[in-house]
Amino acid sequence: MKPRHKRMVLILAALAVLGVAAMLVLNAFRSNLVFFYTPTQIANGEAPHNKPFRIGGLVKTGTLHRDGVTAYFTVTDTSKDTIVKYTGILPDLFREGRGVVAEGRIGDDGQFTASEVLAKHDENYMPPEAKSAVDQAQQAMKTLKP
Amino acid sequence: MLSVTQLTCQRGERVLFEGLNFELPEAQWLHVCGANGCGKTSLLRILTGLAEPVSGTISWNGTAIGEKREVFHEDLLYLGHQGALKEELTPLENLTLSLGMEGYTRGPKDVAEALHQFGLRGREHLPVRFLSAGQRRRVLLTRLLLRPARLWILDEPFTALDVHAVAFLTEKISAHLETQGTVVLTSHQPLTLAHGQAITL
Amino acid sequence: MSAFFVPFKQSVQRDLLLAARHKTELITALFFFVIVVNLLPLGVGPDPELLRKIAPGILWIGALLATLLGMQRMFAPDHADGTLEQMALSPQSFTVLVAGKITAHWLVAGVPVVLMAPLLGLQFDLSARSLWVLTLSLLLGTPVLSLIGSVGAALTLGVRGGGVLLSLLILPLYIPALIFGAGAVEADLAGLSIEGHMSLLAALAVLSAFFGPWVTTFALRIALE
Amino acid sequence: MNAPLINWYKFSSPATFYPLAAKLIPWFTAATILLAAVGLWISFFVAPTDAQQGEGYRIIFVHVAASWMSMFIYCVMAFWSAMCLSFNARLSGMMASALAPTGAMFAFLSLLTGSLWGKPMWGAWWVWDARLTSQLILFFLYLGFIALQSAIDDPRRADKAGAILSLVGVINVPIIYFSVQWWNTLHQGASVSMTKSPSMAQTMLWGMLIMALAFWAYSITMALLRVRCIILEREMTNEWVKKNALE
Repeated sequence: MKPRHKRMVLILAALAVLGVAAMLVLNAFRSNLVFFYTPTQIANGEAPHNKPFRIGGLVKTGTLHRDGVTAYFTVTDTSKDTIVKYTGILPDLFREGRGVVAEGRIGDDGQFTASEVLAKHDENYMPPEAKSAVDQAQQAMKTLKP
Repeated sequence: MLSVTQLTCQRGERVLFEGLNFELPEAQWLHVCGANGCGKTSLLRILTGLAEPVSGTISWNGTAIGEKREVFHEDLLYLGHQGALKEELTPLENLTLSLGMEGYTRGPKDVAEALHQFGLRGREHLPVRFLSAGQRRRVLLTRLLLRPARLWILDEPFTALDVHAVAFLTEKISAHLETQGTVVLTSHQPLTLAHGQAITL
Repeated sequence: MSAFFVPFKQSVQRDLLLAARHKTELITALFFFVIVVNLLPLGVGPDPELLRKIAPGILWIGALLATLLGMQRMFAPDHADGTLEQMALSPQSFTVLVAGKITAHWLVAGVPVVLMAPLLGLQFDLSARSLWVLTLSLLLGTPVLSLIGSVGAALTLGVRGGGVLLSLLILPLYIPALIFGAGAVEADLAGLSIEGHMSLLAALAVLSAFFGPWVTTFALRIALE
Repeated sequence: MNAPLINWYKFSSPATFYPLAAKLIPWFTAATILLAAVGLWISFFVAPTDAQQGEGYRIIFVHVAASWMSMFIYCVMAFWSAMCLSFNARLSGMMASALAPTGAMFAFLSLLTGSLWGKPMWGAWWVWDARLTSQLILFFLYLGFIALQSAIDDPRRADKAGAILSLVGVINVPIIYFSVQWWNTLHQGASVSMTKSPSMAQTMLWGMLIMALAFWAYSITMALLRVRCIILEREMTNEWVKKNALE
């Protein structure tokens, strides 16, 4: 084989290898490789059974209530809900309507008992006045819609 | 033909040699002389392409050695300071394996025959760790008989050899020169060979 | 094609013959694997549920350390006695010869670990299915360990403190293989699909199989200068 | 004959680069001080309180800038490494090794400020999500690079070996950057990206960008200072060092 041909073969092989690798990576992204599971995934039975896992979503507004040091709240991804029970101190940023990631397991009673609750905040940073303006605008949009 | 132009070699901060030029035509040999630590081994390693010179070019039959490495290596046989022998293997296994890695297949009979020529009869099946320094050297030099190559680059080939072995090796080198081969070697011994040139670093 | 297979076979055979003359080295890696995996339950207590939970991680870390054990010797003896120089000067492709050496390392250090893993998995009360997943993940993952390790072994060749340095260079690069390998077994234990983890592990294997020997050869040429 | 605008080859020699670096250092030092002063002033006094996180978010001005620089410096290091391997240029290797300690420092700073930020906001010092783990690997890669270079005595071999390592490790940088998009992590997404308008208030954005510029100027200053030391160390025996540099 001439050196020029050899180089061509090598370059083609490298491209083929990269192609196969890219295909495998894309295939991996289609299946579940996640830090946390959403309530919809849990409802579909995609979350692990009898093993701790993380659940993520928004804290549904109006669902947080406390029973002594135990807090109950509903995590939602707007289509499905999961009720979470947690005993301990909630982080500062934990609010209704905000993101949350909780680690725990589903007990025999079908309830998710968390051992750790982490607040997930989004990438938006704005002063309180701007925030209330945005919220008001969103409210206005909602009321305007029939 | 091996030609070298404007070769400069640097080891760490020290310049060993600068602007070295020579041409070595077929059927000729080159004796690289010089005191200890003057860069003889460095020069040989640069000639094989193992080490990179700071500047300068080396070409074999008109082609730079880095350009068609495999073609150059086909013609090259380099024997260095180190034995490249495995202590736990016998001379026969060592040679068969190293030849195999270079793409040459030699039957055990051929290998044993070559070892006998170098005075190692009866040692073919003894692990190398039981051999003396001179015997190990002979095992290494046996490769000269087994592996066809047009350019021999030999670093101190006569070290640890007895009088008979030195005579035999000298004979083999002149036979190689007669068949249009080329030899570059370093040695502290004066050599009685025709058609040679010498450079001192 | 024979330009590839003949020197490759020669190189593998040579290293296997040498390994066969050093039986202790063969056994050391395997013994180390068994000991490390058995030490951890002694450290964390005999709770079967906890052990089942940490089994994938322990078995994978054990395999990883066991293959790392002989990694420095992949090129060091050949470098010390000049064999590596002769390989670099061979008319055959140096890269192919190096690929052969890496394969031999995997056959000597990786394969016994893969074969031993299901047996040790039994100690951790893993199900038959999980044992299969464990073996499969190690079968895909151990070549990656040998291939990435070879780059580190070549870079640290002849460097003082090479062994410790090798682990410092290589262990961070091992993390993806560890995450996806142990992750596959964990996913299976949790009753989930292993496809995602296995795909990523396979992607790592394919990439390192192609580029590993090439980068290693490059590093070896620098070490030989 | 057309003279090129700048003779790049001239500056790729250590002997000419050494005095050039000396001329550049005061400028970049001044830029660092000025930008850092303005950036810190904006971060602490001008930028408004965040609606979600209150005052605690202010660590973003250090955290994001440090994280950006840690990834960016690695890419620059990989670039010089590629130059070192393909053109065998001595100065490229020196640049790569001059950048590594600053990069490692920023990677560490990013991890440190991140965990200081994570505890009050998320409720955890550390989580093993993709973004955090890959940033930790980046820190280890920097350490590995520095350790490898310091263990090899021959500077030419050290440069080349380090170059290979940094080129192997550069695969990690896109993984860090895109991890928040590829996996659903605890770490929030990027506030500033090429494709969409930044999702933060104007003054906050300015504070962050100016801090990033300050860190950038700092990295250049440090790299130049360090590369001058490396040049002196390696070219000790050369005539020009004896004549000009050691006066």
